[in-house]
Amino acid sequence: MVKVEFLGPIGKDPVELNINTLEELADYMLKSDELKEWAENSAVAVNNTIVQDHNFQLKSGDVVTILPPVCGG
Amino acid sequence: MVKVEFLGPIGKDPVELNINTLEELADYMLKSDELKEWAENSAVAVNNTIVQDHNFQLKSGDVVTILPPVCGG
Amino acid sequence: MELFQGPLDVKAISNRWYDEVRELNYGAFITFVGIIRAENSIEALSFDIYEPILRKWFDSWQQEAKSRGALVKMAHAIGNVPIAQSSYIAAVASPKRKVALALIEEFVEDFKANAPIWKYDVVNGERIYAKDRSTPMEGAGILKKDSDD
Amino acid sequence: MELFQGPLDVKAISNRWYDEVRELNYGAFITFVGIIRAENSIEALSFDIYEPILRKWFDSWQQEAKSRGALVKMAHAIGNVPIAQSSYIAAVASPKRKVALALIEEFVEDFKANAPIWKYDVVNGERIYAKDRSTPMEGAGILKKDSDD
Repeated sequence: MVKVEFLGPIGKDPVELNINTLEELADYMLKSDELKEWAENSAVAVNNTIVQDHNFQLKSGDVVTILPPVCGG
Repeated sequence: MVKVEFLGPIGKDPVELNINTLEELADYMLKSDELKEWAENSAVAVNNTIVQDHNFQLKSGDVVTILPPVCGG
Repeated sequence: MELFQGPLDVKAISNRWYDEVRELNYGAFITFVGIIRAENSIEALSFDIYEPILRKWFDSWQQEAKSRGALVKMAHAIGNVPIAQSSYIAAVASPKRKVALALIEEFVEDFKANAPIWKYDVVNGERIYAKDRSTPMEGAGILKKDSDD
Repeated sequence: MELFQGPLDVKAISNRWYDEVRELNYGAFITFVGIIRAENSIEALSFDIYEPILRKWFDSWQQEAKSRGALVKMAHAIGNVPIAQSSYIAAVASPKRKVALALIEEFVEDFKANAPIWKYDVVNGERIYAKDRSTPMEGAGILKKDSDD
Protein backbone atom coordinates (compact mmCIF):
# COMPACT_ATOMS: atom_id res chain seq x y z
CA MET A 1 0.00 0.00 0.00
CA VAL A 2 1.11 3.54 -0.83
CA LYS A 3 -0.02 6.61 1.15
CA VAL A 4 -0.97 9.60 -0.98
CA GLU A 5 -1.12 13.12 0.57
CA PHE A 6 -2.69 16.11 -1.13
CA LEU A 7 -1.10 19.44 -0.23
CA GLY A 8 -2.22 23.07 -0.03
CA PRO A 9 -5.40 24.03 -1.86
CA ILE A 10 -6.35 20.48 -2.89
CA GLY A 11 -7.88 20.15 0.55
CA LYS A 12 -8.43 16.40 0.54
CA ASP A 13 -7.53 13.87 3.26
CA PRO A 14 -4.75 11.36 2.55
CA VAL A 15 -5.65 8.03 0.93
CA GLU A 16 -4.05 4.56 0.96
CA LEU A 17 -3.82 3.07 -2.53
CA ASN A 18 -2.67 -0.27 -3.82
CA ILE A 19 -0.63 1.05 -6.79
CA ASN A 20 2.84 0.47 -8.26
CA THR A 21 3.22 3.11 -10.99
CA LEU A 22 2.63 6.82 -11.58
CA GLU A 23 0.22 5.84 -14.34
CA GLU A 24 -2.01 4.08 -11.80
CA LEU A 25 -1.82 7.19 -9.62
CA ALA A 26 -2.81 9.36 -12.61
CA ASP A 27 -5.73 7.01 -13.37
CA TYR A 28 -6.93 7.32 -9.76
CA MET A 29 -6.82 11.12 -9.84
CA LEU A 30 -8.24 11.56 -13.34
CA LYS A 31 -11.39 9.60 -12.55
CA SER A 32 -12.13 11.86 -9.55
CA ASP A 33 -13.94 15.15 -10.27
CA GLU A 34 -12.23 16.64 -7.25
CA LEU A 35 -8.67 15.61 -8.25
CA LYS A 36 -8.75 15.67 -12.07
CA GLU A 37 -7.54 19.27 -12.51
CA TRP A 38 -4.71 18.75 -10.00
CA ALA A 39 -3.33 15.77 -11.96
CA GLU A 40 -2.57 18.16 -14.81
CA ASN A 41 -0.59 20.81 -12.94
CA SER A 42 0.86 19.14 -9.84
CA ALA A 43 4.35 17.87 -9.15
CA VAL A 44 4.74 14.53 -7.36
CA ALA A 45 7.16 13.69 -4.57
CA VAL A 46 7.90 10.20 -3.27
CA ASN A 47 9.25 10.15 0.28
CA ASN A 48 9.80 13.92 -0.05
CA THR A 49 11.88 13.80 -3.23
CA ILE A 50 10.35 15.28 -6.40
CA VAL A 51 9.95 12.61 -9.10
CA GLN A 52 11.08 13.55 -12.62
CA ASP A 53 11.02 10.05 -14.18
CA HIS A 54 7.71 8.84 -15.72
CA ASN A 55 8.74 5.23 -15.14
CA PHE A 56 9.38 5.65 -11.40
CA GLN A 57 8.27 2.48 -9.55
CA LEU A 58 6.34 2.79 -6.30
CA LYS A 59 6.78 0.27 -3.51
CA SER A 60 4.72 -0.56 -0.46
CA GLY A 61 5.23 1.94 2.35
CA ASP A 62 6.08 4.85 0.02
CA VAL A 63 4.55 8.20 0.88
CA VAL A 64 3.49 10.07 -2.25
CA THR A 65 2.86 13.81 -2.04
CA ILE A 66 0.85 15.77 -4.61
CA LEU A 67 2.14 19.37 -4.89
CA PRO A 68 -0.15 21.82 -6.73
CA PRO A 69 1.08 25.14 -8.25
CA VAL A 70 2.99 27.24 -5.71
CA CYS A 71 3.28 30.91 -4.82
CA GLY A 72 5.47 31.68 -1.84
CA GLY A 73 6.60 35.09 -0.67
CA MET B 1 39.18 83.59 -14.16
CA VAL B 2 38.14 79.99 -13.58
CA LYS B 3 38.40 78.27 -10.20
CA VAL B 4 39.76 74.70 -10.34
CA GLU B 5 39.17 72.30 -7.41
CA PHE B 6 40.99 69.00 -6.98
CA LEU B 7 38.96 66.33 -5.17
CA GLY B 8 39.69 63.28 -3.02
CA PRO B 9 43.21 61.84 -3.15
CA ILE B 10 44.67 64.60 -5.35
CA GLY B 11 45.12 66.59 -2.16
CA LYS B 12 45.89 69.96 -3.72
CA ASP B 13 44.39 73.36 -2.86
CA PRO B 14 42.13 75.06 -5.45
CA VAL B 15 43.73 77.35 -8.03
CA GLU B 16 42.41 80.29 -10.06
CA LEU B 17 43.38 80.04 -13.75
CA ASN B 18 42.93 82.32 -16.71
CA ILE B 19 41.79 79.64 -19.19
CA ASN B 20 38.98 79.21 -21.75
CA THR B 21 39.27 75.60 -22.94
CA LEU B 22 39.75 72.10 -21.57
CA GLU B 23 42.95 71.91 -23.60
CA GLU B 24 44.41 74.79 -21.60
CA LEU B 25 43.35 73.00 -18.41
CA ALA B 26 45.05 69.82 -19.62
CA ASP B 27 48.23 71.79 -20.44
CA TYR B 28 48.24 73.23 -16.92
CA MET B 29 47.88 69.80 -15.30
CA LEU B 30 50.29 67.96 -17.60
CA LYS B 31 53.16 70.31 -16.86
CA SER B 32 52.77 69.72 -13.09
CA ASP B 33 54.51 66.63 -11.67
CA GLU B 34 51.83 66.53 -8.97
CA LEU B 35 48.84 66.70 -11.36
CA LYS B 36 50.09 64.93 -14.50
CA GLU B 37 48.81 61.43 -13.61
CA TRP B 38 45.40 62.80 -12.59
CA ALA B 39 44.89 64.45 -16.00
CA GLU B 40 44.88 60.97 -17.53
CA ASN B 41 42.25 59.30 -15.35
CA SER B 42 40.03 62.06 -13.97
CA ALA B 43 36.61 63.24 -15.02
CA VAL B 44 35.92 66.98 -15.18
CA ALA B 45 32.83 68.80 -13.95
CA VAL B 46 31.98 72.43 -14.69
CA ASN B 47 29.61 73.97 -12.14
CA ASN B 48 28.94 70.42 -10.87
CA THR B 49 27.94 68.92 -14.23
CA ILE B 50 30.26 66.31 -15.74
CA VAL B 51 31.65 67.47 -19.09
CA GLN B 52 31.58 64.97 -21.94
CA ASP B 53 32.38 67.39 -24.83
CA HIS B 54 36.06 68.03 -25.66
CA ASN B 55 35.16 71.42 -27.14
CA PHE B 56 33.39 72.69 -24.00
CA GLN B 57 34.11 76.44 -23.57
CA LEU B 58 34.91 77.76 -20.10
CA LYS B 59 33.82 81.22 -19.04
CA SER B 60 34.91 83.53 -16.24
CA GLY B 61 33.40 82.52 -12.90
CA ASP B 62 33.08 78.82 -13.79
CA VAL B 63 34.03 76.34 -11.09
CA VAL B 64 35.86 73.35 -12.54
CA THR B 65 36.13 70.16 -10.48
CA ILE B 66 38.70 67.43 -11.12
CA LEU B 67 37.30 64.00 -10.11
CA PRO B 68 39.86 61.18 -9.83
CA PRO B 69 38.91 57.43 -9.97
CA VAL B 70 36.17 56.56 -7.47
CA CYS B 71 35.36 53.68 -5.16
CA GLY B 72 32.31 54.15 -2.96
CA GLY B 73 30.64 51.56 -0.78
CA MET C 1 15.70 28.73 7.48
CA GLU C 2 13.08 29.97 9.93
CA LEU C 3 9.28 29.54 9.83
CA PHE C 4 6.90 31.60 11.98
CA GLN C 5 3.17 31.49 12.68
CA GLY C 6 1.76 34.81 11.38
CA PRO C 7 3.61 37.96 10.25
CA LEU C 8 7.41 38.16 10.45
CA ASP C 9 9.15 40.48 12.89
CA VAL C 10 11.26 41.86 10.03
CA LYS C 11 13.30 44.26 12.18
CA ALA C 12 14.28 41.64 14.76
CA ILE C 13 15.12 39.02 12.13
CA SER C 14 17.11 41.23 9.79
CA ASN C 15 18.98 42.95 12.64
CA ARG C 16 19.96 39.56 14.05
CA TRP C 17 21.12 38.33 10.61
CA TYR C 18 23.15 41.53 10.10
CA ASP C 19 25.05 40.89 13.34
CA GLU C 20 25.70 37.28 12.29
CA VAL C 21 27.17 38.19 8.90
CA ARG C 22 29.28 41.03 10.36
CA GLU C 23 30.93 38.53 12.68
CA LEU C 24 31.61 36.16 9.78
CA ASN C 25 33.56 38.89 7.89
CA TYR C 26 31.24 39.09 4.90
CA GLY C 27 31.44 42.34 2.92
CA ALA C 28 28.03 42.40 1.23
CA PHE C 29 24.67 41.64 2.84
CA ILE C 30 21.42 41.81 0.85
CA THR C 31 17.90 41.30 2.18
CA PHE C 32 14.73 40.95 0.14
CA VAL C 33 11.53 41.58 2.12
CA GLY C 34 8.05 40.75 0.81
CA ILE C 35 5.32 43.04 2.17
CA ILE C 36 1.57 42.36 1.80
CA ARG C 37 0.11 45.08 -0.46
CA ALA C 38 -3.42 46.49 -0.15
CA GLU C 39 -5.03 45.37 -3.42
CA ASN C 40 -8.05 43.40 -4.69
CA SER C 41 -9.90 44.22 -1.43
CA ILE C 42 -7.98 41.60 0.52
CA GLU C 43 -7.59 41.77 4.31
CA ALA C 44 -4.55 39.51 4.40
CA LEU C 45 -2.71 36.80 2.54
CA SER C 46 -2.45 33.34 4.02
CA PHE C 47 0.18 30.63 3.47
CA ASP C 48 0.45 26.85 3.70
CA ILE C 49 3.95 25.39 3.77
CA TYR C 50 5.15 21.83 3.26
CA GLU C 51 8.21 21.94 5.45
CA PRO C 52 10.09 18.70 4.54
CA ILE C 53 10.47 19.63 0.87
CA LEU C 54 11.00 23.34 1.62
CA ARG C 55 13.89 22.40 3.89
CA LYS C 56 15.47 20.22 1.18
CA TRP C 57 15.02 23.02 -1.34
CA PHE C 58 16.67 25.48 1.06
CA ASP C 59 19.54 23.11 1.91
CA SER C 60 20.40 22.66 -1.76
CA TRP C 61 20.55 26.47 -2.15
CA GLN C 62 22.78 26.66 0.92
CA GLN C 63 25.14 24.20 -0.79
CA GLU C 64 25.09 26.27 -3.97
CA ALA C 65 25.76 29.49 -2.00
CA LYS C 66 28.63 27.82 -0.14
CA SER C 67 30.22 26.78 -3.44
CA ARG C 68 30.30 30.49 -4.32
CA GLY C 69 31.75 31.54 -0.92
CA ALA C 70 28.37 32.94 0.15
CA LEU C 71 25.48 32.04 2.42
CA VAL C 72 21.69 32.31 2.15
CA LYS C 73 19.05 32.87 4.81
CA MET C 74 15.29 32.72 4.69
CA ALA C 75 12.27 33.33 6.91
CA HIS C 76 8.62 32.74 5.96
CA ALA C 77 5.24 33.15 7.59
CA ILE C 78 2.69 30.33 8.05
CA GLY C 79 -1.03 31.28 8.12
CA ASN C 80 -2.44 34.80 7.88
CA VAL C 81 -0.37 37.93 7.26
CA PRO C 82 -2.31 41.23 7.25
CA ILE C 83 -1.73 44.12 4.84
CA ALA C 84 1.51 46.10 5.39
CA GLN C 85 3.03 43.17 7.31
CA SER C 86 5.67 40.83 5.92
CA SER C 87 5.49 37.19 4.90
CA TYR C 88 8.96 36.56 3.52
CA ILE C 89 12.59 37.57 3.97
CA ALA C 90 15.41 36.17 1.87
CA ALA C 91 19.02 37.17 2.45
CA VAL C 92 22.44 36.62 0.95
CA ALA C 93 25.85 37.36 2.46
CA SER C 94 29.04 37.19 0.45
CA PRO C 95 32.56 38.59 0.50
CA LYS C 96 31.89 39.90 -3.03
CA ARG C 97 29.25 42.36 -4.18
CA LYS C 98 28.66 40.81 -7.59
CA VAL C 99 28.20 37.30 -6.18
CA ALA C 100 25.65 38.63 -3.68
CA LEU C 101 23.69 40.55 -6.33
CA ALA C 102 23.53 37.59 -8.71
CA LEU C 103 22.65 35.11 -5.96
CA ILE C 104 19.78 37.10 -4.39
CA GLU C 105 18.05 37.26 -7.77
CA GLU C 106 18.49 33.55 -8.54
CA PHE C 107 17.51 32.55 -5.00
CA VAL C 108 14.33 34.67 -4.90
CA GLU C 109 13.24 33.70 -8.43
CA ASP C 110 13.72 29.99 -7.78
CA PHE C 111 11.89 30.40 -4.47
CA LYS C 112 8.87 31.85 -6.31
CA ALA C 113 8.92 28.99 -8.83
CA ASN C 114 9.75 25.98 -6.66
CA ALA C 115 9.31 26.49 -2.92
CA PRO C 116 6.38 24.31 -1.74
CA ILE C 117 4.26 27.17 -0.40
CA TRP C 118 0.63 27.92 -1.27
CA LYS C 119 -0.85 31.40 -1.13
CA TYR C 120 -4.46 32.41 -0.40
CA ASP C 121 -6.21 35.77 -0.52
CA VAL C 122 -8.22 36.39 2.65
CA VAL C 123 -11.49 38.18 1.79
CA ASN C 124 -14.29 38.47 4.36
CA GLY C 125 -12.47 35.95 6.50
CA GLU C 126 -12.43 33.36 3.70
CA ARG C 127 -9.23 31.86 2.22
CA ILE C 128 -9.24 31.82 -1.60
CA TYR C 129 -6.38 29.99 -3.35
CA ALA C 130 -4.32 32.47 -5.45
CA LYS C 131 -4.55 30.18 -8.48
CA ASP C 132 -3.80 32.79 -11.14
CA ARG C 133 -0.58 33.88 -9.43
CA SER C 134 0.63 30.32 -8.78
CA THR C 135 3.20 28.42 -10.83
CA PRO C 136 3.43 24.67 -11.46
CA MET C 137 6.61 23.37 -9.80
CA GLU C 138 9.53 21.89 -11.69
CA GLY C 139 8.41 18.35 -12.43
CA ALA C 140 4.70 19.26 -12.63
CA GLY C 141 2.70 17.49 -15.33
CA ILE C 142 4.28 14.11 -14.65
CA LEU C 143 0.75 12.71 -14.17
CA LYS C 144 -0.55 14.04 -17.53
CA LYS C 145 -1.68 11.17 -19.74
CA ASP C 146 -1.12 12.97 -23.06
CA SER C 147 2.49 13.77 -22.25
CA ASP C 148 4.80 12.24 -24.84
CA ASP C 149 8.15 12.67 -23.18
CA MET D 1 19.99 60.24 0.38
CA GLU D 2 21.64 60.45 3.78
CA LEU D 3 25.30 61.07 4.65
CA PHE D 4 26.75 60.42 8.11
CA GLN D 5 30.09 61.12 9.79
CA GLY D 6 31.57 57.71 10.66
CA PRO D 7 29.92 54.25 10.58
CA LEU D 8 26.25 53.87 9.68
CA ASP D 9 23.68 52.78 12.24
CA VAL D 10 22.44 50.10 9.85
CA LYS D 11 19.67 48.80 12.11
CA ALA D 12 18.15 52.22 12.78
CA ILE D 13 18.36 53.28 9.12
CA SER D 14 17.01 50.10 7.57
CA ASN D 15 14.23 49.73 10.17
CA ARG D 16 13.12 53.32 9.49
CA TRP D 17 13.18 52.74 5.71
CA TYR D 18 11.18 49.53 6.13
CA ASP D 19 8.42 51.43 7.96
CA GLU D 20 8.40 54.10 5.24
CA VAL D 21 7.97 51.64 2.37
CA ARG D 22 5.31 49.63 4.25
CA GLU D 23 3.22 52.78 4.53
CA LEU D 24 3.65 53.50 0.82
CA ASN D 25 2.16 50.07 -0.11
CA TYR D 26 5.27 48.70 -1.81
CA GLY D 27 5.43 44.90 -2.05
CA ALA D 28 9.17 44.33 -2.39
CA PHE D 29 11.92 45.99 -0.36
CA ILE D 30 15.59 45.18 -0.95
CA THR D 31 18.56 46.51 1.00
CA PHE D 32 22.23 46.14 0.10
CA VAL D 33 24.62 46.71 3.02
CA GLY D 34 28.38 47.11 2.62
CA ILE D 35 30.40 45.92 5.62
CA ILE D 36 34.13 46.64 6.13
CA ARG D 37 35.99 43.32 5.95
CA ALA D 38 39.13 42.50 7.92
CA GLU D 39 41.76 42.12 5.18
CA ASN D 40 45.16 43.54 4.13
CA SER D 41 45.86 44.43 7.79
CA ILE D 42 43.63 47.51 7.63
CA GLU D 43 42.10 49.06 10.76
CA ALA D 44 39.35 50.86 8.88
CA LEU D 45 38.37 52.27 5.52
CA SER D 46 37.91 55.99 5.11
CA PHE D 47 35.80 57.95 2.62
CA ASP D 48 35.76 61.39 1.00
CA ILE D 49 32.51 62.43 -0.68
CA TYR D 50 31.78 65.27 -3.09
CA GLU D 51 28.20 65.94 -2.14
CA PRO D 52 26.93 68.24 -4.96
CA ILE D 53 27.62 65.71 -7.72
CA LEU D 54 26.63 62.73 -5.56
CA ARG D 55 23.27 64.37 -4.95
CA LYS D 56 22.74 64.94 -8.72
CA TRP D 57 23.74 61.33 -9.40
CA PHE D 58 21.27 60.12 -6.78
CA ASP D 59 18.45 62.39 -8.02
CA SER D 60 18.80 61.04 -11.56
CA TRP D 61 18.49 57.48 -10.19
CA GLN D 62 15.42 58.52 -8.21
CA GLN D 63 13.88 59.77 -11.49
CA GLU D 64 14.75 56.47 -13.19
CA ALA D 65 13.26 54.47 -10.29
CA LYS D 66 10.11 56.58 -10.37
CA SER D 67 9.69 55.88 -14.09
CA ARG D 68 9.59 52.18 -13.16
CA GLY D 69 7.12 52.71 -10.27
CA ALA D 70 9.88 52.20 -7.71
CA LEU D 71 12.01 54.25 -5.34
CA VAL D 72 15.65 54.17 -4.29
CA LYS D 73 17.32 55.08 -1.01
CA MET D 74 20.94 55.45 -0.03
CA ALA D 75 23.07 56.16 3.03
CA HIS D 76 26.85 56.52 3.09
CA ALA D 77 29.56 57.17 5.67
CA ILE D 78 32.04 60.07 5.54
CA GLY D 79 35.47 59.57 7.17
CA ASN D 80 36.63 56.45 9.00
CA VAL D 81 34.62 53.22 9.27
CA PRO D 82 36.24 50.45 11.37
CA ILE D 83 36.20 46.74 10.49
CA ALA D 84 32.81 44.98 10.88
CA GLN D 85 31.00 48.34 10.68
CA SER D 86 29.08 49.57 7.63
CA SER D 87 29.84 52.34 5.18
CA TYR D 88 27.01 52.00 2.68
CA ILE D 89 23.35 51.03 2.41
CA ALA D 90 21.42 51.10 -0.85
CA ALA D 91 17.73 50.20 -1.00
CA VAL D 92 14.99 49.74 -3.56
CA ALA D 93 11.23 49.52 -3.00
CA SER D 94 8.82 48.51 -5.73
CA PRO D 95 5.37 47.03 -6.11
CA LYS D 96 6.99 44.31 -8.26
CA ARG D 97 9.65 41.81 -7.28
CA LYS D 98 11.38 41.68 -10.69
CA VAL D 99 11.65 45.47 -10.97
CA ALA D 100 13.21 45.62 -7.49
CA LEU D 101 15.73 42.85 -8.23
CA ALA D 102 16.84 44.42 -11.52
CA LEU D 103 17.02 47.93 -10.07
CA ILE D 104 19.10 47.10 -6.98
CA GLU D 105 21.77 45.54 -9.21
CA GLU D 106 21.88 48.45 -11.67
CA PHE D 107 21.80 51.03 -8.87
CA VAL D 108 24.62 49.43 -6.86
CA GLU D 109 26.81 48.78 -9.91
CA ASP D 110 26.43 52.33 -11.22
CA PHE D 111 27.12 53.60 -7.71
CA LYS D 112 30.44 51.73 -7.66
CA ALA D 113 31.37 53.11 -11.09
CA ASN D 114 30.15 56.71 -10.90
CA ALA D 115 29.38 57.99 -7.41
CA PRO D 116 31.98 60.69 -6.53
CA ILE D 117 33.37 58.94 -3.45
CA TRP D 118 37.02 58.16 -2.73
CA LYS D 119 38.14 55.27 -0.58
CA TYR D 120 41.26 54.97 1.59
CA ASP D 121 42.71 52.09 3.56
CA VAL D 122 43.60 53.12 7.10
CA VAL D 123 46.82 51.39 8.21
CA ASN D 124 48.68 52.52 11.36
CA GLY D 125 46.48 55.59 11.44
CA GLU D 126 47.50 56.61 7.91
CA ARG D 127 45.03 57.01 5.00
CA ILE D 128 46.21 55.33 1.79
CA TYR D 129 44.17 55.93 -1.40
CA ALA D 130 42.67 52.62 -2.64
CA LYS D 131 43.97 53.32 -6.14
CA ASP D 132 43.91 49.72 -7.42
CA ARG D 133 40.23 49.28 -6.47
CA SER D 134 39.13 52.64 -7.92
CA THR D 135 37.46 53.19 -11.29
CA PRO D 136 37.70 56.22 -13.59
CA MET D 137 34.26 57.85 -13.76
CA GLU D 138 32.19 58.09 -16.91
CA GLY D 139 33.72 61.00 -18.80
CA ALA D 140 37.23 60.39 -17.41
CA GLY D 141 40.10 60.91 -19.86
CA ILE D 142 38.64 64.09 -21.33
CA LEU D 143 41.94 65.85 -20.50
CA LYS D 144 44.09 63.23 -22.28
CA LYS D 145 46.02 64.90 -25.10
CA ASP D 146 46.41 61.76 -27.22
CA SER D 147 42.67 61.15 -27.27
CA ASP D 148 41.38 61.17 -30.83
CA ASP D 149 37.65 61.32 -30.25
